[in-house]
Amino acid sequence: MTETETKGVLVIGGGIAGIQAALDLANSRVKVYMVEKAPSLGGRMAQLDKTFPTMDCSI
Amino acid sequence: MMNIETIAKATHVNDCLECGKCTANCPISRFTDAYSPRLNVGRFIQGYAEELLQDERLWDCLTCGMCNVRCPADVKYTEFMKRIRLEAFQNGREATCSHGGAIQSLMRIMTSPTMNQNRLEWVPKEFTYSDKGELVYFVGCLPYFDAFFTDLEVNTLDTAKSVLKILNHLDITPVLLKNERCCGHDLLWSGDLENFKKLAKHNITEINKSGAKRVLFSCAEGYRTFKLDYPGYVDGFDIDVVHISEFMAEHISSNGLKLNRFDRRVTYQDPCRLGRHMNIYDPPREVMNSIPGLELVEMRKNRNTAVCCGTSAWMNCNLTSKQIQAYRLKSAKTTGADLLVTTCPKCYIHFKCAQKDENISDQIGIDIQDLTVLTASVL
Amino acid sequence: MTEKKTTAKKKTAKKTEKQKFVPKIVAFACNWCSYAGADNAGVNRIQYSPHFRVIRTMCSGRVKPAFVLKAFEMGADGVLVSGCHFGDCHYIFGNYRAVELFEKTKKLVHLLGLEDERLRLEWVSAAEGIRWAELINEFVDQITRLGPSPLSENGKKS
Amino acid sequence: MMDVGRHPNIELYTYSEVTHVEGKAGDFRVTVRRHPRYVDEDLCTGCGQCSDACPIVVPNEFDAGLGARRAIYSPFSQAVPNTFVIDRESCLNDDFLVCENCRKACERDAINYDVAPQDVTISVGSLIVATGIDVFDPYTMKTYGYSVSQNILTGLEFERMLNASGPTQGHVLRPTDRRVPKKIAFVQCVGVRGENDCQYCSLFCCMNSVKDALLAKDHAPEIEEITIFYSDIRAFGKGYESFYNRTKERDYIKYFKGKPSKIVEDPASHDLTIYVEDTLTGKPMEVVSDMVILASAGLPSSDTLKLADVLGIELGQDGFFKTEKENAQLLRSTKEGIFLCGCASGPEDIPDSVAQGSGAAAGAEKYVADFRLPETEEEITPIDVGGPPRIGVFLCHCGINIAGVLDIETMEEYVRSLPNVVHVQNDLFLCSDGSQKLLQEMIKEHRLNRVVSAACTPRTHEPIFQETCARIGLNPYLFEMVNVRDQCSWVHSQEPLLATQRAMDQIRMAVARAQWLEPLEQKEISVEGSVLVIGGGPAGIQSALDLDAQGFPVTLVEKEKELGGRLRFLDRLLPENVPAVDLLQRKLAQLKASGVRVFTETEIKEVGGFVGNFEVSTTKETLKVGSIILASGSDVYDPKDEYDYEKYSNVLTNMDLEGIFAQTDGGEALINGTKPKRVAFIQCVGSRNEDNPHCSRICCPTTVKQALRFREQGTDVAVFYRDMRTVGHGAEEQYRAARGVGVVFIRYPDDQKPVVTKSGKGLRIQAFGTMLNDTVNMEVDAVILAAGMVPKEPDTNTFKEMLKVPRSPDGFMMERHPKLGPVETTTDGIFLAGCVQSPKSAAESMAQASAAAGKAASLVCRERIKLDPTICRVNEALCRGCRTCVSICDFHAPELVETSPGIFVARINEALCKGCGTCAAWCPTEAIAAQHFTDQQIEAMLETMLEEGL
Repeated sequence: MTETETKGVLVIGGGIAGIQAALDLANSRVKVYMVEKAPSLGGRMAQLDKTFPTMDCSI
Repeated sequence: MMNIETIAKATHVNDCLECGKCTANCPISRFTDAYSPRLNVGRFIQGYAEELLQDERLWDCLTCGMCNVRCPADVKYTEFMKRIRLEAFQNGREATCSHGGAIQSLMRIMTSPTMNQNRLEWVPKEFTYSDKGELVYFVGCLPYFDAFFTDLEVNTLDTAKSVLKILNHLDITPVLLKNERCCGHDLLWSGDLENFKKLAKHNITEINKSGAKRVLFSCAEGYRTFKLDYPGYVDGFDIDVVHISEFMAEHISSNGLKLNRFDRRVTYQDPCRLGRHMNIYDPPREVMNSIPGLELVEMRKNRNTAVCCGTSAWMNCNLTSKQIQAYRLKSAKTTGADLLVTTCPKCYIHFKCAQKDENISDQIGIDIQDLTVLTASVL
Repeated sequence: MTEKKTTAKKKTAKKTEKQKFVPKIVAFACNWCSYAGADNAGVNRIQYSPHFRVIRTMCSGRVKPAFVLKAFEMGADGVLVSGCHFGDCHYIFGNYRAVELFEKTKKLVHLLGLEDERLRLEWVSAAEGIRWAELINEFVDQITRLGPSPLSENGKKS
Repeated sequence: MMDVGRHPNIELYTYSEVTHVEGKAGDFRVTVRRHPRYVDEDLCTGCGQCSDACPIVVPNEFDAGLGARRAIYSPFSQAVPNTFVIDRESCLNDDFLVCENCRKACERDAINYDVAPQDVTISVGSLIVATGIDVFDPYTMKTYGYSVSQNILTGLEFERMLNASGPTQGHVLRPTDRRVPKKIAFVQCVGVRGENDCQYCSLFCCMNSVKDALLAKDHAPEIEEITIFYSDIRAFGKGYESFYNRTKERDYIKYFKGKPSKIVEDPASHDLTIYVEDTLTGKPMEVVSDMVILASAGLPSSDTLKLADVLGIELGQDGFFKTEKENAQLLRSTKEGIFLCGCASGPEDIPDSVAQGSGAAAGAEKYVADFRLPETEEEITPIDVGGPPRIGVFLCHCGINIAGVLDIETMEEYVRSLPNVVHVQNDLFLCSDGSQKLLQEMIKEHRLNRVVSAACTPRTHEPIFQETCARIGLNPYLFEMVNVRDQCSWVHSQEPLLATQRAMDQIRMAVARAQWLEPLEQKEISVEGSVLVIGGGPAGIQSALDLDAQGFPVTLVEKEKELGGRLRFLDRLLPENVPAVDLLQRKLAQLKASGVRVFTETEIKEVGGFVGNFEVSTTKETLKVGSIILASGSDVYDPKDEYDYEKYSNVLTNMDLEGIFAQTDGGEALINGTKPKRVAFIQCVGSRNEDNPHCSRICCPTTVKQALRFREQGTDVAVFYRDMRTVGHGAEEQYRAARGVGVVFIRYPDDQKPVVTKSGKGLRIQAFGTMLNDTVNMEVDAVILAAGMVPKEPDTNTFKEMLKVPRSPDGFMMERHPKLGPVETTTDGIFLAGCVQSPKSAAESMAQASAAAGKAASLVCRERIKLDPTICRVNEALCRGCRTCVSICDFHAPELVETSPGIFVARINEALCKGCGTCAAWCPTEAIAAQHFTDQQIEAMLETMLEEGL
């Protein structure tokens, strides 16, 4: 299959919501393009220390 | 290299008539067709001894001694197994250890000369004991089993507490050894002679330090090990060894120990080590028969034909073991008894474990109690 | 670095080690939290004691009494079991199972007369590199203070 | 996060932005501008030597400015990609100055200063906007003194401070004196819920402060007092209320209702004085604190406006992206083919963001369903690994990361002496393409049947090495990895000799383990391509429609005669007051036009099977499906005799009132035949109490909506409440509107419920109001009880047993993970949608239903799924059928099977087993082997470690 025949989904933003969307699509065999303005994925959640109520680490 | 001749001489294997009575009565052979005592003897005497050492089934044998009883040629198969295993162990062979080998680790750890156990914390305040005296009560593995088999709810320390209660009731203050070790029974029967000897020496030293002349056992295996194997393998052991059932029977017949009513129908499991190994069949029965109201009913196979509890020395426990246990529990249940009494903590643990199978609980569900616990409850 | 230099260096290392007691510590770390936490300590270059060795398991619930007893039998001076915080387990309740097993092991270790401090169960999350480092330092200190296990040179399988 | 970086189907453009979009749904062409990192992604190993060489130090954005970074940096330790980046704004290298320290420091020549931005055009069928949220900068708020005092932090800054890898290594320190504060104050609602501020509520700040209060004390036990100044504590989500309750039990945490008017710093001591009214006495008071944390509001992401322009979609009044209102679709933007998730359309908490991500994916998938990537697999002849172990050990230098500390030469020499090691080699960067090829050659040349690498962490690199092995036919499970970087050279760099010793020991242990490694085969199971949806309410219908749109066969089963669930009894839906009946009609029409098979009056009798292969017998027919979505809903709490609900016909619930409103057809609502002059609402009926500690989330917004409706017809309204939790898009604005049109809100204390008595034809309500600090008496014509939601019984229990999905402490179905897996369950292939998981509004239910649909789709779109072979297996000859494994496994993987009459042994279902190995630890007879982590493998490590000494 050549590049032009494939159509993917563009996900704008690599925070927790975008990551979830991208992974679900990719796992459904969909081509995903993810655009993130920062140098790394992670978004806000990566900055959190722990999340309640389970106190899981966020990364 | 193993000395085939010495083993043969000591165990009479060359006298084998190849009749197969051993296999016909072997509880293992009954439930799995891959095991035959006759064949093992045959392999040994016909030049395949080395192959026998490599055989995993070697560790299946319960050394229950049923074959010894039946053998017309007086082949001592149990002793034969013990000696073969010593050889196999020397060659780096080992059984599949139950519980991941945790119990074997405990036993080997206890060979340490520098250890200082916390093994007497279970003793209830109201009971008295001493570190010097005439009589040692050898508690054995009970504290460890109690901690290890929590999910089986066996509470093996109840046995130890009961013994102490009985002794105190008789105005006896026994010696409890603070640093008593495992008796070594299981290591010996799984071939680890070196560590067995270490344990034996530690125990002998500890007992000698107490000044006691008599050691009392509430378990069948320790009793056998001290009575037969310590003198056989270790020098300098000269102490009277007695089993609690003998002890209680003696007090009932000669000292007039009276027990209270107990209105239940019970049946009794002869542990291999107490019965076939040591010929103690009557004392436990005497104790039970002296309890007013208690009705003792025998299983079809009893005394020297009693079926083993299915596992020995915490090794090669498997489906076959379970089948043997289920078989024996069914026998107990068919007597119409509602309580199965035994005099060995391992029989107790093994049966309790088998009873975890809910699918057949209607066939094997029966209360189980140690003789000492029963007795202490009717003092 | 030349051949000679390295051997020379190694010898000095051994010499200094002989002078003081160096504990033998086994640390079981679960793959998802504690092992990841140890990685996190690395990424942040947190320095801590090297006197322990790690064994990775998928879950702290995998660490059965036999492993811990084996370690003590073989002469370990301390054993650390570490997993995820409650609610954080990759397998939902694996760490609760670990506690149940650990309680059993702890009782046995106590009966054997080993100091209770030689066996520890701790929770370290994937983000807690500092905690991992502090835990190891603290445990190594604790065991060093206790000295060699009373069983360390004995009881080994022949 | 790492999964995204590694996923073969995801192309990642970080440090990039979307600059142009053209086309329409199904056929968009998007231009992405890639800003140069100046560091080659393929060459950079993330070793950080460049950063160490950089002379420039600037504040680190990731640590909210509390920490520092260099001009060449990686934003945080787990960054994906872990390629470094040069911030050219701060970098010295420009036309005039030349520093080039980093370029010189980089051993791999990955740095190039002359790279221009690059535009890439991609062709997509749909877009998902997940631009997240920015944090309000309180710098401009003079009253709170954030610009004056260093000891005032925002919530996010404090969050970084608490983080062990943050700027203070997790120590709570007062910035001015670096001492642990004794008193900390949290101030809620900073920048929101005010006329001059944003009108919405940021939702997540309350719980964030509650959590941080708890964490702060854990980090610094010296803290004596933490005060939280709040307006309403909005603990609305699943499990939040009980978490909040737990913090109330801590005596050092004080909750104080009131919003400070100003915060002033003492110039000498740097202590902070908070001016606030003591609402108990009505007197102004001053509270002194060492540190203040401002729970700063969430704002639309800074590029929202620009992006809206580029994408051609609308923004709402609040400045966030506007959602599709007509069908209450929270995940759709105003343009077809462009989806919204997370905080893009308004503040959301984490579980909702995660669910929305999945939901948006499900929606977006419709447009690309015909373009799924093929499932390709090459045929590789496996290498024969029989015979004695032949182990190859590969030592990585990782530049100077490992080799700079560890003595590789000594290690190599030592490793050669280990048993069964036939080849040892070291390499500068073992993970580089060239080295991986070399590794393959060495496997062939030396006929290696086990490979051990001593390098970085297996958590990131084991899959890479395993793949390298697998590519030439060496079973990947014969590879073993030793972590001598992250857990050795990096952490023992001060003691290189001891570090080398430790590395050698760990390698020896790995080699010992390697001898026992066994080749494992990945099993495949086929997957049924269809899905069963249980429950025909809004959630169930939405899931079914989403799946149908993607072309999957769906069966929808509803117990009742009619579809629609609670939607049938509702009046208008939040947030946009869409009539429920209209929405339901549209949904039913869509359902009719779709290929979804609908069975009403049908119940589920039995569920068997496992992921990909469920067999479900219903009262109508037996189905084989690949996945099941449970959307069986919840019940409304029945107040029974509470507030004499059953006795008086003018005591109603919110739901009863919905029914009345729905029937008015736009006219006036009558209660008992007359238009009420005045009504009172009582909140938290059957919620937030001892029997049911959770918050039902939807009652506050519903009450506000209904209060507004009453005001339209001139009825006076009073609302007796504890905390107004107007959660959801637009709800806070409605709350303000309600106050604006004269709805009286009376707050009653948690432990003093209002009392309702009969008074003539009407009712008298007596309550203690905290506003006046006195008892309030009110005569009303009707009382409306805000009855919360409870799990539907007995259905929830039936499904718990049938699907083997556990229930949470609140009685609702338990999700896989409260934050990261809100729609998954502990059973693979079974997903949750709507109120069966926890209370939700119809719109929120539908959003979550889309998420469940997305999850189900990614399962059933595959013909076969591979099962991880690192699971547990039973040796049946050793099994005693004791049931221990069955009783401890939370995934229901082991079950007892009767192999011959009366003989039961355990068997582990490979599709259910997750490989934790707990059952292997519990099995009394060693009948269970945890593959790849067997007893022999672990014991071999222990033995070799302790036998040879350290």
